[in-house]
Amino acid sequence: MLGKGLLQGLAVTAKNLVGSYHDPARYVTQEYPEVPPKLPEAYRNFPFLVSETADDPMGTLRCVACQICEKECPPQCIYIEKSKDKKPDATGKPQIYPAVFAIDTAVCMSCQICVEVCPFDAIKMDQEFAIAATDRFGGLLLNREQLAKPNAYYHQIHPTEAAEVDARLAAERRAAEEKARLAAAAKAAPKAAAPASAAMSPTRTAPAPTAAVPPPAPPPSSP
Amino acid sequence: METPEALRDRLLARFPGASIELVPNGSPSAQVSFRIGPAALREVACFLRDDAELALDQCSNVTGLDVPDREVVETVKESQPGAPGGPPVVTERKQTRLQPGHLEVVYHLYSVARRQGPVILRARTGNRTDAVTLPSLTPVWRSCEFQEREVFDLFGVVFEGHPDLRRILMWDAFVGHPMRKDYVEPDDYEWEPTPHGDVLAKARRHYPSAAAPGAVQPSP
Amino acid sequence: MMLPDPAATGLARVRKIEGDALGLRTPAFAPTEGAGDLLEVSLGPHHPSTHGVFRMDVVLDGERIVRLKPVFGYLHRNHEKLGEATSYLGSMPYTDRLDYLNSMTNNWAYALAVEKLAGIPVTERAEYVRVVLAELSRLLNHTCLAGFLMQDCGCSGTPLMYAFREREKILDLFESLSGSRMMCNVQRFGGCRVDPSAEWLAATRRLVDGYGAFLDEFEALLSGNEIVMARTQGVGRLPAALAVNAGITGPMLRASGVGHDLRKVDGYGVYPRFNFRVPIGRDGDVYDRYMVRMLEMRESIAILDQALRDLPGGPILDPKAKQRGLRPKAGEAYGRIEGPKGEIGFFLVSDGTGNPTRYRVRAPSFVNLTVLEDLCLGHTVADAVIILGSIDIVLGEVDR
Amino acid sequence: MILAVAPASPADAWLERAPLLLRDALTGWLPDALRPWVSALLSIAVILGVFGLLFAYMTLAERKLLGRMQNRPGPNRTGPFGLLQPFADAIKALTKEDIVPRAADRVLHFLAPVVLVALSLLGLAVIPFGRNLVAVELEAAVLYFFAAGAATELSIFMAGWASRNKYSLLAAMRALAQLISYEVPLLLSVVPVVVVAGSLSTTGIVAAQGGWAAGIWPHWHALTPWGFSAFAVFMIAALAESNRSPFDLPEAESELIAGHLTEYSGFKYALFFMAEYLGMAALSAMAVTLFLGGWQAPLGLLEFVPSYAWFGVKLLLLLLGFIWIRATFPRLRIDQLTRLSWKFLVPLALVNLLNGGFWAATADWSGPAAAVRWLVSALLVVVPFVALARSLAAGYGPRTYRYAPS
Amino acid sequence: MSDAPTAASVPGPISAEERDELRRHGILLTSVQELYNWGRSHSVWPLNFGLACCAIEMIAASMAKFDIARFGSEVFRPSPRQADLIIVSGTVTKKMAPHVVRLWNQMPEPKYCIAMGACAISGGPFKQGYNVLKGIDRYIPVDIYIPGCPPRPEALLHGLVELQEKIRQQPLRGPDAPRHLRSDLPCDATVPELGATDIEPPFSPDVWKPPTLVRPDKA
Repeated sequence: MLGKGLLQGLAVTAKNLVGSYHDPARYVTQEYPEVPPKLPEAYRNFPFLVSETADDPMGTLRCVACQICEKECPPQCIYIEKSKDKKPDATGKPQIYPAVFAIDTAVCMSCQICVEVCPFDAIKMDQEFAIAATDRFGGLLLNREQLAKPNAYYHQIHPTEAAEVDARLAAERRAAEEKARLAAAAKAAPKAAAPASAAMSPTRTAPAPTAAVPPPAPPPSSP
Repeated sequence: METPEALRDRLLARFPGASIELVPNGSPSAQVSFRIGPAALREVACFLRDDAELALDQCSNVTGLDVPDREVVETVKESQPGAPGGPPVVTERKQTRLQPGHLEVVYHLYSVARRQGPVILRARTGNRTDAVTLPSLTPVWRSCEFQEREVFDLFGVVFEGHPDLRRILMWDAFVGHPMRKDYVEPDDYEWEPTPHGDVLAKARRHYPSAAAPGAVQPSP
Repeated sequence: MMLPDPAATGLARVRKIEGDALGLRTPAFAPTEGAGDLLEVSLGPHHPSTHGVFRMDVVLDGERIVRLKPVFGYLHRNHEKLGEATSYLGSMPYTDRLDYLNSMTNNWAYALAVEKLAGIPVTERAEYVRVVLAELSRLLNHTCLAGFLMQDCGCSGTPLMYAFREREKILDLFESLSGSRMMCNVQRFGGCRVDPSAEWLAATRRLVDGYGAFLDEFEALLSGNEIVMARTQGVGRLPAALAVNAGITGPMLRASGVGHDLRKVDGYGVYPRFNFRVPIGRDGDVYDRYMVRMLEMRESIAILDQALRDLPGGPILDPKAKQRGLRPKAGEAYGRIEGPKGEIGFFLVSDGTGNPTRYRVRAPSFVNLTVLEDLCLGHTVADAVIILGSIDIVLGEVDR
Repeated sequence: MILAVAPASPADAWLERAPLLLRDALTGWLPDALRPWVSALLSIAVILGVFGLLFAYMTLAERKLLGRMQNRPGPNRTGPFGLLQPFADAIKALTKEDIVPRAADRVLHFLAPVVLVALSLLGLAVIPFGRNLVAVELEAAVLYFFAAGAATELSIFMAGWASRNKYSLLAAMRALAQLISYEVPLLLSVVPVVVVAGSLSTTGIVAAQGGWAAGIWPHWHALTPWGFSAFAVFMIAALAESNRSPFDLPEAESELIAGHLTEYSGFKYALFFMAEYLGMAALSAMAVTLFLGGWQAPLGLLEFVPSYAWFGVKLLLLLLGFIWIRATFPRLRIDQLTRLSWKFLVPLALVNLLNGGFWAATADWSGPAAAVRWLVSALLVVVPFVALARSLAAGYGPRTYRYAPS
Repeated sequence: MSDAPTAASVPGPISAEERDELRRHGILLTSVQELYNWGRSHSVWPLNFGLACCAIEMIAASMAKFDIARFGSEVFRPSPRQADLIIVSGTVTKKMAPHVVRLWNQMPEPKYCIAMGACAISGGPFKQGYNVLKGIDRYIPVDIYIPGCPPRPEALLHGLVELQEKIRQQPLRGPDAPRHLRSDLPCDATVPELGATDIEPPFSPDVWKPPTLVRPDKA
């Protein structure tokens, strides 16, 4: 009968009108500025650079300026200049570091390929999205200082992934130390007097936190 | 469906004068294609569509390909009569030859009725400048209409018999065919914070004073 | 409340396109006898119902369309040229931005083409995950399409709101899996980048279980609505023969009564293992195109049910499969899948280097627009808007 | 409540007489010659104020209710609960740059919204908002109302024509078609009311609907078979006359950008917006007057509530109906719109004329004859409705779908 | 817009004393300013205008989950004449650029522009393309840039809140006055034309002032 479909439709909207007052499934609004969105752990927006500590971010960047991400970045929004000198990294090995590391967030397409290709776990995806700016060049081009965020922040936003990364890095470091110890032992073997290589190298106190115990969450560094 | 070789033989038998050759495909996909001379292209296409066994009633995809001119270095052996009675003197000489490029159009045909395919047709233009005309297959398959227009727009292949051959993606006043390999983009570079590669080269052209414009901060 | 057949309205067929082998092109209509001046109107590129920056140059006799020329290219962002300048892996995130509602299926089609080109096998688990993601994407696409179509019919946002309410649920799943709502960038050559967790699968199961109820409500709101039926039935009829010849694929082809679905025809991935049906329409009008999509969603739910049930364990990505610095042997491959909008294909030509020398996207909505003029002639502006809506275009894919 | 003890006649209640008392208090000190003038001005001011506010909050209510039907809250941050949203919009609209296209007809372009608002307001003069609350007492009030209302579509045509925009022009043509099509059923649906009530005056028609059958069933016209049919036709035509969804063809956003409004900005656009709501309110007020008993209470027991409150409640309910319909339905096409009018509403209204005549002629049937009277009247509604609906819906309907053989 | 207005065309900036004087005499000025800014900041009606991927997120922002209506901005007007805000949401191609600028010119003052997403800001991932405009700010003055590809709907809401804040902070007189109250600024943006290979002019010098290059080590 003419009108049945119309009445059915009216019933649906009426049901939703009434439901919006008592049924959460029919009132789905999240009032954004007051209620922050529940971002899933995997959420990614723009990359940031992982530094080991919050105190000295520039000194403890994991990035060694290998420029793989710069080359692989599909929209070419990363710019890196290698340093002329070397600085000791987390394991004490002297490494080149990025003298300039800039990401143009006005170009970045958040594809995460830089993260995938980075062999040093030095670049990860941030979750900060409320970064509207009134100035394109001043506000959206992020330099090394703005990009660096401590490992603890990484643990805060991607706990599972960060734990895996730390475990892997720790294992790699242990393996490297083991290898170095064996090499040293092999070298030291002829000199029988050498003491047990217990005091390996006092400089190599890995600052990386263990996987099991995430560090206390510091306030996220402001972008 | 019959093998490509069988199909080629059948086509050759049906169109004796036509140039039809099988183009091998080196990749694991093993999708071989047929290169058809432009003269017979339309007839072959009609045959493929109307043949009861093949019934290739749908042309799914039309693509242009640009094979640019290439400089080929080849070694030429020249023998000159040497000393009388002796062996001829053979001199080897390297010469570069310009191998003219061409444009190619690739058609992927499928049969909806018989659920088979693809049969891939290719047609080649004479060169990349003046002899760029190919017969249009739009009268055979309507699906070619926009795709051939696109090939015309971006590659510059002129399709004869196309009902409405105009630019489709670029604007009408546009000059040039952007998908060709030698297309030079308009130089609209102004300022780029993270230049490298080609962009860096452009940046250097624009800002000769800055020897290597790196990731710079705008001046306050 | 149906428009009479255009032939009966005094609009005579006047022109036959030369060289039209099958005579399938609908000829232009002449204006009615004694009609006044014709009105040329350019619908778009900024128009609420062109689904982006699409333009239709129409010539009107009163409100009746006498001629219609689609104008493309307002979103031509050089996808193919960029693809030829980018590595195989680097093009993956670009494919997200083709049909930006369905990054999942775009990813899959591209991955499939590269896998064909380089001969990379896909892990079993990844095949199932691909099916799950693609069918979720199909649900998302068809739901949004129905909402947009009803918006074009003149609804004040309600169906679109309901559609987007459900879309958000699917996007939450996508986001918690891939990290992004729309640009998922999930597929890799030989598998997927991410492995769904048990919680994710459980959440998906909950969504799938509840989706039928949403469809019921949505259909109660619209499918039986007399105004919807009057507006859409008999409008934009597409005969099957023309549809096949014009390269129409996807739900639009099926609405014309051709049961052609690449999931059945090509049987790519693990689709042959699932039990599902292919709904087909009879008239090929806007209502059929709408209803075929509604029915397809129910089949998608069935596929999701089975895929989630049978999802095997094992690696999601073959660690040996090369991603970065992939250099396939010289050759070419065309890979296609049944995207929500139709056959989405990638044609790749490799010359043995790290970039494809030709990177071509066969975009379903671009080819489906071929018949736009044929469908619209003799109808009114209001019909043209919903006909365009029922074709389901996304400009990112049309213009690339 | 003070009025819990009902006075002898509800008309004497203090609250009921409050508006009149207020008027007398304000004008009592004036010389007799001035008094009617000032009180007329007062009524104009009150109507402008009340309906201005009603317009402001109708827009807000529409946005909020639409929001609720769409699972969201709607405007809620401008002032408490978003209550100041209409005023923010008003400030914005009034201070916005006014653009007149170079090609436009400047005079008509300016006149169209002004005329539209003025005409929408004119109709309100003859609506009895309560007992003894009518700005102008006219013998032929109904005629006057529809004469003023008919001119609104003309100003839409003016707007569309003057803009020199193709979309506006199409909208203007649609507006004309709509005007001609829907004036007819609108007027035809009123005729039986006039016949039954025996009056062209709005107060007379309201008075005719007073009282209750068996003390509970009000004598409202909408509660009789012929009246219900006329009411339905009237409301559908009113939807079309006020260009509301699903008949918002002149302003069809998805087809004609904004139709006749495409070239209007700033306060002129706001005037159109206002006119749409005022027109809607005027037509609803007329519907309340003609079919829903005007200011009459639905039950004798409820007579202690002042009459203007009842009028307000009924008016608001009808307006809510407009919003509800807008939230649900898609838009018709122009040929379907005219067909709905000529092939469905007009025949229905014509049959209803007969029905109304029958009802008027059988006013004195009582007892079992009354049941026959109701039955005949109901049949005179149902039979044509079924027949016309069937012919209107011929050719479309739900379909069954097949699946491809695999 | 840091360049000072010329003294001839507009009254110069109000000095502190003058402002005090004005405050003393006319609370009206500040209250009118506040009322005006309050009104227009709470009634920002966007143009119903989408370009690409970001447009879907813009639509999503107006849908139930995010509900831009809460800010009074759900009234997406299809006609530029009634819109206050253009959200450039997506890639602006060269073919489209003239239309976008014309839409901007068709909007009545006061009007605002949000560049939503990487493409609108700079061309984004597609900026190396031959048909892609490298940022809409070459022709239109942009008020708020929202980076992201695409930005989440919340990011758009954040941008809208920032815009409202910016509007509220605008003094009605002086060098920081909004564009529409300053007679020294051009009232129409330059509409580019489609040329043989590129759009001309490639940018509008009134609006687009690229930064000068300063090497970090020499700065």
